[in-house]
Amino acid sequence: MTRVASVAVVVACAIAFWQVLVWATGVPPFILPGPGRVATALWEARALLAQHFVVTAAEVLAGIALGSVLGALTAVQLVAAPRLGRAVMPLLVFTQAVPVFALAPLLTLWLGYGVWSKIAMTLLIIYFPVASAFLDGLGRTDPGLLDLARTMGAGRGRTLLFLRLPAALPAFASGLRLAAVYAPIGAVIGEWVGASQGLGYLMLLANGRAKTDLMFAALIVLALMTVALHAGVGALGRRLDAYAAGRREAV
Amino acid sequence: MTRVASVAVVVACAIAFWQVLVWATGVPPFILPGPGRVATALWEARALLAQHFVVTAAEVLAGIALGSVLGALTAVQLVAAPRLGRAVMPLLVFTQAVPVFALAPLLTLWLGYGVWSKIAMTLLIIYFPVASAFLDGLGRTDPGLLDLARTMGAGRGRTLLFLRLPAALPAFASGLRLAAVYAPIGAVIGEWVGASQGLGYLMLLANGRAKTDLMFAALIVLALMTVALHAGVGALGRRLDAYAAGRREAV
Amino acid sequence: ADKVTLILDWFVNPDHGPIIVAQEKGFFAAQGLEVEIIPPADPSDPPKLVAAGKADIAVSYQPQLHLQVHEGLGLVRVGTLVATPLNCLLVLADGPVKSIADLKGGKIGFSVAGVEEALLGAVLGRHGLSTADIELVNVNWSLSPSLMSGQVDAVIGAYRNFELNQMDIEGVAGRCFFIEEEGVPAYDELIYVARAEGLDRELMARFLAATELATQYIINNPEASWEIFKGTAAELDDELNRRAWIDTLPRFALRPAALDAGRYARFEAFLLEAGLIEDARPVAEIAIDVGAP
Amino acid sequence: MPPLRHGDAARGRLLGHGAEGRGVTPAPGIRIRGTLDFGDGYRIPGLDLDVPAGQWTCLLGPSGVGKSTLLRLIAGLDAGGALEGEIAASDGRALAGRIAWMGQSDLLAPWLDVAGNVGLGARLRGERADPARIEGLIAEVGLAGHKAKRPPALSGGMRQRVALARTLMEDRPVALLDEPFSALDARTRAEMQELAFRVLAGRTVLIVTHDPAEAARLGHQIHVMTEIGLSPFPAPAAPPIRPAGARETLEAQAALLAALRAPGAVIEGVS
Amino acid sequence: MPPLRHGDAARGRLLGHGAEGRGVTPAPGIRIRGTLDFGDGYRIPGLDLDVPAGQWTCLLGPSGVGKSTLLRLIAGLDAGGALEGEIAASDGRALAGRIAWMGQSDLLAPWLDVAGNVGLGARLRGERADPARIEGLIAEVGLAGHKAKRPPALSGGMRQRVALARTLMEDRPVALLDEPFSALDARTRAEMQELAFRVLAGRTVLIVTHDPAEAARLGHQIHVMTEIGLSPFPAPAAPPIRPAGARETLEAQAALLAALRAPGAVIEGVS
Ligand SMILES: Nc1ncnc2c1ncn2[C@@H]1O[C@H](COP(=O)(O)OP(=O)(O)OP(=O)(O)O)[C@@H](O)[C@H]1O
Ligand SMILES: Nc1ncnc2c1ncn2[C@@H]1O[C@H](COP(=O)(O)OP(=O)(O)OP(=O)(O)O)[C@@H](O)[C@H]1O
Ligand SMILES: [Mg+2]
Ligand SMILES: [Mg+2]
Repeated sequence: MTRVASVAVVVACAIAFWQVLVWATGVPPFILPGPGRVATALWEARALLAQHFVVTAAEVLAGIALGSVLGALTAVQLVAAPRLGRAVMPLLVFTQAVPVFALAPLLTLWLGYGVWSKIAMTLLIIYFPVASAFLDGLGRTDPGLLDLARTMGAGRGRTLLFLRLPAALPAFASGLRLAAVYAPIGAVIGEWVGASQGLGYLMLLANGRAKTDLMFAALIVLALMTVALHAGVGALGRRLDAYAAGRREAV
Repeated sequence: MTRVASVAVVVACAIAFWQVLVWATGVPPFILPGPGRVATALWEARALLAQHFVVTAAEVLAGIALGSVLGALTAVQLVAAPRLGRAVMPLLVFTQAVPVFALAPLLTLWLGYGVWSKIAMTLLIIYFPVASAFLDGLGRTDPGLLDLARTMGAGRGRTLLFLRLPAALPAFASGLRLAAVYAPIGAVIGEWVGASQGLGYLMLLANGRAKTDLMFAALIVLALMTVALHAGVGALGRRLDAYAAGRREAV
Repeated sequence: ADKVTLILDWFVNPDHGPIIVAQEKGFFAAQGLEVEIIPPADPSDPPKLVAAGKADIAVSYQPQLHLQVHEGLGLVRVGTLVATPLNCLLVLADGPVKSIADLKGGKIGFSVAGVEEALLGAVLGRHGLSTADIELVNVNWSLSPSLMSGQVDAVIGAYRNFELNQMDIEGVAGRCFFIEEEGVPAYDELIYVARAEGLDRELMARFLAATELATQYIINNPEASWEIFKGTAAELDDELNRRAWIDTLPRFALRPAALDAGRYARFEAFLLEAGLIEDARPVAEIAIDVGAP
Repeated sequence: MPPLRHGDAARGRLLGHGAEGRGVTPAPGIRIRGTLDFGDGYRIPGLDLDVPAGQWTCLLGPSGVGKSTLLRLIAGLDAGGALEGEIAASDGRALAGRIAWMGQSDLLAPWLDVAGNVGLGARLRGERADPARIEGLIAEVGLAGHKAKRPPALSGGMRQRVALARTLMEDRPVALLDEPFSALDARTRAEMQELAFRVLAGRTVLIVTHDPAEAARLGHQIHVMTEIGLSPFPAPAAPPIRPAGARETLEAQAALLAALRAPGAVIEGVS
Repeated sequence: MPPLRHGDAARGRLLGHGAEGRGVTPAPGIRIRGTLDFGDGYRIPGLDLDVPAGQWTCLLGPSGVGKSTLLRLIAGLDAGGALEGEIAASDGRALAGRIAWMGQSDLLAPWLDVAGNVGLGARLRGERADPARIEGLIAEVGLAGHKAKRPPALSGGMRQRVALARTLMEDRPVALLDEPFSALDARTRAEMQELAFRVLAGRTVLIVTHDPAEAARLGHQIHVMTEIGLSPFPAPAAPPIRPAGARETLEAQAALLAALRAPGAVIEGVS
């Protein structure tokens, strides 16, 4: 209740700040439209926005699911084979530094202009934060527990599965929280690479037609989706945190 | 020594894989040039690449410095005022969801076409991972230590400074590692917004003119910079980890 | 000297020949102008920045200008850089698309969003098709690669002076359907736009005079002007730019300041008919002749 | 050079911080009344404990009965159980801010060295800790040669002594000590008992221990806590701190041990 | 319903896992020779310890002297010091894989409940733990009513008992116990001693303790470790486990205590 209230206050402040910014700096509406104009666009284009939203949301969800699974698997793999891991890590970082537009032709060549190139882009973008955060967590297990596992004659794999992994769940949750924020951006970029629907496509189109208010309306829908995702993943993360700390009876 | 050797092996494998990929899929050179072509371009354009590299590197370093400081301050601020924090967090997520190209005109309007808009873009991109990871870490202090601090009559601020903060250094390091990977991408995107120098400018130019080999050469320079940054930040991170765990005498 | 900030539509390329030459040969300086040239990455930004007063002149496109004026950007065309359309509907020379009618059910890629739908609608309409018969795909960063690799059947928004050469260099021949031959009213591909409010006509006139001189110099000295152009930055000296330079030469407006009012009126009418604008504005709100008394 | 080890540390030095020496407010007594409810059906009703001002009260009892929980509640911390009733100081003022709490685990900050951990309280309150006093206490707990070590490089007993020194640094009228000497060998334990008794002279101390000898040596009062409540156990007549080998102490210790081993004997007085 | 608490747990039941009952290889003795070097100038030269096969050997000594370090080294773990010398099993085979180690802290996995922690070893080895045996051991350590609790909801002594049960689950010929009963009250401690002695019958046990009574009760051998080496202390003649109140035990306890309090007396035999 107070939480909802304080969020409401902050949102109201943000909107007020936006309005004041527009007034005070005199920034023209074709660069930054005021909240009123954007609200109007939101309302008038609601059907259009809804239609493109559904497409992007589907891409985002699929991308998050695949990306976090792949990221987690990568982290686990790197920890399971640490020498390989240390050698492969630079390569992984290397691939992360490749900007989208260099990949764009390759992605479309192999995956076409359908939904798969967007999912791939989302996946590519969230894969690294998830893998990196999880990897960090897997490396920070209580050394006492690892000592114990050693004396118990535990294999590397089982130690990973039964000790490192549960202990790293909060770090995994950290990675997921980042993933939730970046996944929508990934999908939008995927749509810029080539698309005929989705919020990213709509934004680009609106931008090209100088319909900045429609672009911002699409952007707000996108941002709200991100906030919702982040909140959802945050709730999951709190459960994982509680589980790893032994504060709950079940996940 | 073995570390260097294993990295060398992995790099060699990656290059071989790249070559095989090019041969096997018959992907045309204007989409993915083979390693040989790119190596040639790297060598022939070395002066050009070096010149643009310096520009981008400077932007990246400035962006990292500012972004991580701001990110850390934000996390600390959010923890220092947790009710405000919970309310502001969605807003922060919201801003992260705004794609660059919506901001680009605003950035150039306010910061011009100079180096500042690139630094701002880098900062914007790394700010959130740093803040988010650090925030997660600040929230995971040993509850026993916090209990102790309470009985000692510690103020919220000092508990934050002397207990939460040092305990969260490993999480901060996690954030920094991500920042190191994203900062170069941030600078490149900043250059796409409008620039006449830098690796991002060079890439886009090369891409637009179908000089795919030059584009990939620039990309490799960028990726190497990222790997070096990541390694440097990784070393710093290991010191922070050791410090927080009490494994070293000094940072 | 008066300072002038000029934003190009994109990175420096042969389309900007007169501007670069005017700068390098000192024609701007001779007009008492100190011109700062800024290349952006996103062609939709420059008009906005000029309208916002962040720059004085932008290189933009006539079709976009119409839309922008209707969206309230407060811009006018003050001069012309390239006086013919460069845009073409590009297909593979030895591909399955022999005529525009073959595009039925195919995919057409575009890059800069805006008027492509209208242009395509006109072109397709002449061949008994409509935009409902094709799928429009935004291929943003890879116009010719997406065509060469067979991802799309055609692309619109390709420049006849570039993409054709580019594909030729890659060993894949392309074929252009010139859109002004297919029912689209002829227009100025590249124009100079400035803020309508408080327009300094005299300054614009001096600017255009300098580019006019530069254009004539280019026509008169194609080789020497190429040397000047490629000398401004190492990354400009390549095969593609050399070829494009030759192909672009005849398309530069020889009289940059001259306004063909009918051309703007016709295009306005064309957009109105295509449903992209809701009313027709008088030409004076879109384009002016800065030298007119 | 070999660091100072157990035995060669400068121990004898009397620190100038007896109860009267510093501006500590007079120690209050603590009164606890009510039902301790652990929320899972386990309740200790009719809890009734008076911790007299300025004295040592020892609390013994089976593992898991709720001793630590009680201490945490008095310290104002969240605990495994809740007290339906009252915890009050005899002078009517709030207890908060007047308690030094030493938990059952050492709770050392791994990144701080021994000196840093001992001085933590002052630092957390923004006060300037007297470095001489920190040094003195570290020497008194026998860690003079280990001042710059961090917790992971200390043995279990050394860590416990750091936690003890940290607690003694807190100049508070009330001290709650939860098994403060459990990880120490007999000799060090005796020395630490003496140190604590000296430093905490005049303070109200509630100490949990499993060692009947400790209770017999230190307690003005001794209470045994069981699942059904608290029962007092008679402390030796001599005032603490009592000589470890004294006959009366040994007898009390033996009786207490017997009572603890056969719970029925203790609980008689309660139910 | 009120959970089972201390005292009402089903304790008496004898678990069918004496030394002979299961297929454990005969327990080897352990021989330790060499210099313990702590790297900061502190060294214990001439360390010489024989842990006889199938017997209980008790190790006492001042806090920080190196007892836990020695146990960790025998267990094959990284430790604060290194042994320049040898640690060998009397049967000539490697020790690795034949040791059950109970560390000084409880090392419970917070996300596993009591049963999960007790069965951790089998799980980590990919074996199927006998649930009846887990249940039985949990009941024997008095935690039958707390089986589903996670470590943060347990008291310190309960956590230690979980760690003990986990160690006893490991059917290993050698057990290294580092202060395994330090957090327990007298009665529970006696019961746990009896339980451990029963379950570990026939195994080679090296136990670190600070409690002379414990050493006097459990040890076939007693050794006191100091900064200059190890010295044996005579154990009572009666075989362990000895009655806690027996005269001989009490006398040995008192002598040991005296020796520990006045180190000179013990060290005589060494230097
Ligand atoms: N991880 C470590 N790194 C460096 N030094 C260590 C480490 N662990 C212990 N030490 C040092 O080794 C010495 C012996 O420690 P150890 O834990 O073996 O003592 P202990 O005899 O078990 O003492 P206690 O009875 O207090 O548990 C101590 O001086 C300690 O400072
Ligand atoms: N955080 C917690 N959440 C839930 N229950 C808890 C928590 N902490 C303790 N308990 C329960 O409260 C009871 C009392 O625990 P407490 O720690 O007070 O025991 P204790 O008397 O100090 O025992 P010990 O001598 O073993 O330290 C136990 O049954 C325990 O399971
Ligand atoms: Mg307790
Ligand atoms: Mg120890």
